[in-house]
Amino acid sequence: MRKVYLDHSATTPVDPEVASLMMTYYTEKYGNPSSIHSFGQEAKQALEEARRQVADFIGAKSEEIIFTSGGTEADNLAIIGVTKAYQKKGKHLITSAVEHHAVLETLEYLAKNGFDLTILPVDENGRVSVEDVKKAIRPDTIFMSIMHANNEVGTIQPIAEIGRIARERGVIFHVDAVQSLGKIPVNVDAMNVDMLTISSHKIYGPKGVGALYVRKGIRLAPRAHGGGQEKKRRSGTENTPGIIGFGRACELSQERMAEEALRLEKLRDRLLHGITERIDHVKVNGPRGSERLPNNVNVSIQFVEGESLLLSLDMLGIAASSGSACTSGSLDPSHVLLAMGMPHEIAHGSLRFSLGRQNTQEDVDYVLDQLPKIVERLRMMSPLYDQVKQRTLKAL
Amino acid sequence: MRKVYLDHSATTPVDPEVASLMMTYYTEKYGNPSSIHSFGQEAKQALEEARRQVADFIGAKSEEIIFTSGGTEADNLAIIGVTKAYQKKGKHLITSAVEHHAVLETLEYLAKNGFDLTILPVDENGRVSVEDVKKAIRPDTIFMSIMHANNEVGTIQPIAEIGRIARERGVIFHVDAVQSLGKIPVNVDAMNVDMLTISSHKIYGPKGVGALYVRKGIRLAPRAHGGGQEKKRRSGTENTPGIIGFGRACELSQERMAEEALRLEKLRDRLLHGITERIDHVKVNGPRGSERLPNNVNVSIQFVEGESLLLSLDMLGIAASSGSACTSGSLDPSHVLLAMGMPHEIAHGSLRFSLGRQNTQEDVDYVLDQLPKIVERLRMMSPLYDQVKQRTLKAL
Amino acid sequence: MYSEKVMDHFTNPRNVGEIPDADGVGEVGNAKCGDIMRIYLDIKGDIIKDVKFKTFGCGAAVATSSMVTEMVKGKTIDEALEISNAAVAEALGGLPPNKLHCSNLAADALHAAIKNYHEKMTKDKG
Amino acid sequence: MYSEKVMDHFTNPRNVGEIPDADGVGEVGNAKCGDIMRIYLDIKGDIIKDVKFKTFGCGAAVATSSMVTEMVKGKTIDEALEISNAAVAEALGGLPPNKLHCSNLAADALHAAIKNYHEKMTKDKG
Ligand SMILES: Cc1ncc(COP(=O)(O)O)c(C=O)c1O
Ligand SMILES: Cc1ncc(COP(=O)(O)O)c(C=O)c1O
Repeated sequence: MRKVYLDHSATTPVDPEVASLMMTYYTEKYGNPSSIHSFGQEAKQALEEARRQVADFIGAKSEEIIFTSGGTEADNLAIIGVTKAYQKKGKHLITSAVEHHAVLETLEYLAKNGFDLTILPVDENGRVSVEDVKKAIRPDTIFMSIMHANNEVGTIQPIAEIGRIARERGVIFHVDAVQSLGKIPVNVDAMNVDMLTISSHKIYGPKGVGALYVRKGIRLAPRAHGGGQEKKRRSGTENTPGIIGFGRACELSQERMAEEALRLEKLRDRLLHGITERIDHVKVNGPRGSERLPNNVNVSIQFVEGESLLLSLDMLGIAASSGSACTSGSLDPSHVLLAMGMPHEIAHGSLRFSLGRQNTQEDVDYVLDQLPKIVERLRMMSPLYDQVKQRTLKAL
Repeated sequence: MRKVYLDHSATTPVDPEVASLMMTYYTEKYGNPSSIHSFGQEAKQALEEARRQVADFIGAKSEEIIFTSGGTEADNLAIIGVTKAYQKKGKHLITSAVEHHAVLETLEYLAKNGFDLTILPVDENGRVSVEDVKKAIRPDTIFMSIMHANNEVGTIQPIAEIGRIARERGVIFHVDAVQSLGKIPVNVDAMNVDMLTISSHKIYGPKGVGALYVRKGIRLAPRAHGGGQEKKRRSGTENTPGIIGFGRACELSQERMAEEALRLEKLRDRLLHGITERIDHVKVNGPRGSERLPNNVNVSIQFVEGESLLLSLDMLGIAASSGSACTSGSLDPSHVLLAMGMPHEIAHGSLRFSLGRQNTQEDVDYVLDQLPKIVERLRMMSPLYDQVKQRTLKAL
Repeated sequence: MYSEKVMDHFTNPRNVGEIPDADGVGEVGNAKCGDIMRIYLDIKGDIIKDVKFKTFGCGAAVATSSMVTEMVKGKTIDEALEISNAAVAEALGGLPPNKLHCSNLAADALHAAIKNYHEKMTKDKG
Repeated sequence: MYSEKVMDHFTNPRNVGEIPDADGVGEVGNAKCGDIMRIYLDIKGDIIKDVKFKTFGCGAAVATSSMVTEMVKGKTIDEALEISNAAVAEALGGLPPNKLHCSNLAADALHAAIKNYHEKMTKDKG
């Protein structure tokens, strides 16, 4: 069966070159970087080289990079580490309604423990308003976290502007750039960012590795206590092979990004237009054009449910994802789609295709060939579609 | 040059079979286990198989295993997660003076934040006394953490007995079994343990992976907030290839342990006796025989300093480790050796050799051949050795 | 995630469709929750002669709908009333834990259809 | 960790040993801290004719001891007094940050030896 992986925002395959580099560090150069013998020093050197590669990719200095076990840990460390270090200065925190759970849940945990949290709304395209940011900042605001690009609908936020305001008002600004890294330029200086989260497995590096950028001068209370690795900011034996893989993945992404983004943008638009042309009662979620990640397609297909779509696609070898509540086992569909003002019943039928390096135009055309048939079959089964045909239910 | 790696307690190479299994999950079966398509489900299945393998190895149930990024994170999660969940019951915690920093520093962090910590002493062999444990438990004691085997001197603690007392007195009992796993039997029921930390990179699995066993019924406050992975107890995209590698490494360890332990014990004793026979003014640290890990050799060589020994050994291809302060850049040598009552000046000259799968008798004999020459050279340079010869300094 | 049996019923659902002028129609769930199941019954005497369904929902919702129609065809009304959501899930070889609540309502839809049949009967008589 | 130059001085330390009846002997550090450096001077007129050392300590301690003896041989006492610990570290191509404090005391040992020489001189004269 043809296999078309269109879930690169969930995770990516490891680049073969990256994987074979990692193998060397698993089986031959396996020293612990804290050891002073040659095995250890060889690993230590490679680790520091990887730190430089990661730092380079985001325009940071090596010593501003803390390696973690992934984006989730980096988000948690940024939020909890900084609020603990600065809690005497104030208790007010700001974020947006469309953040990843790693940010939202961590902030909500703090909100239950003595902090005061403002969650900014977004417009129908998922964008935060710079005006809202200005209004939300109070004298006791110490920290703000706004993501660079959204993982579900691909909306790119006006980070540089928000960062400028944060800096003017003395608010520490954290950005989750897990989804934007490798797709659009990420530069901590140009973006006026104090802290930045990135994750390796979204850019063809290994799972279980991420990094937090912390601008020099920002204090951070460590969360992992122990051997004092990562300059005492994150204890635990370093995942050297993983980190080295992440470093090389950054380098490869940096080389390929400009060209690849153009290629993906074309595929994205072909898929988006193809779907809206071939299927009726479809809504495109998120902005069009350059305000959207080049690899993200997100649509709501009315009168069918997301998980059913996913399962049907999967049987044809197509891997996608959905903002359906059924996927997660909760009752509410995607908090992102709801924050964008989409009614529950339509949000349930949303589909995300996220393109990546291996995808070709044939892949896109295969989806455009199969998806309409699937939707037709599911709609025939759907009691809601009847009603549309009988015009008792409003359609898009 | 001959390469003799004798630092397996710091980290091990990944078993080639484990590494090649991981490769498959990096480059082919790379799905995110939270995804419902086949890529995701295939990863999910392998993840759950690994959980079973890990659980089996320590006599636990699959659902009692939480995967983490390593031993340090597991220790931190155990200590902070459980004390947070049970803090209303009491504030008193117990540990020993020879714990790994991941345990000691975490508990000391709590001691600075409202908890009350008792640190139990050890005897000259590094053993905790069961009587001391009994005496230390108070009505408000909620948690105790005692390691199974020490990473520096290989001392095995009387865990089952301590666990029995903890259970009788209603104290939650955590054990760091990072160094014992794969070397001596580890069984959570036989050991009367409530929580247990293990780490993959010490048993020929990948770095950056560990697990915390939490007995059913024990409450744990999560530390990583986000996507709700690991049954909401540890959020973050799972490091599937790493976890799968850990699972297989557990299985391989389980198969080989009994035989390998006997083999290593012989090498250990050959090395220990060889050193004490060939070099004077040497002290063996830690117990002999079955109360010591089968792969650990630890000696203090008087009148020479540990790092100099390590560097000299390294130039001959021999990788070892030391409890010297100079290695860590602090002024105090190993807290373990000091807790065992060793004077600073002798602790500085300590050396640890930790044996592993690749080591042979030839390796041991090579060390026995080279080490005396190194010691002689360094002693010739040492102002302390003069004094011994002139009998103005006391020697062992 | 799903058993083979669930996937079979999802891929080839039995008895999809409507019964015009059905003797009983039952619907449960709502679009807001992401699951709607509607069941149509054709009843002769005490016997369920024919049954059809339409479902908007996830894999489990479709499969349980299909399964309940298979289980009930040819049965008496009393027998049909004894079919529980749990029994449907069991007939499918089990469902993932997070699907046991919101997506496992097919028996409820069946019972609603039977109730509707009784109400119609009473009205007709009354 | 260490530069090549450090490793060279550690592996082949220059001027190891003692000078019997030295004109000046200086010792710094103690075994408790893990570093002891002892320097012996042979002084003719104002000139350091010969110098030897004995050191107990880490790689940096040995290498800085060796380096300082090289730097000082043939120099006048005044020139020797100008050699600082930092200059020794620099001559070695730098040291790891955590070695700059406790293990970089060779110049201090040298200065202690010169002080000891001066003391002896004063005593002889007095
Ligand atoms: C925007 C965003 N932030 C954070 C994360 C979490 O990163 P990780 O999967 O490395 O834990 C993800 C991915 O799941 C993400 O898309
Ligand atoms: C006894 C003990 N506990 C905990 C750890 C920490 O585990 P990890 O290296 O996986 O962070 C180690 C190893 O360094 C150890 O030896």
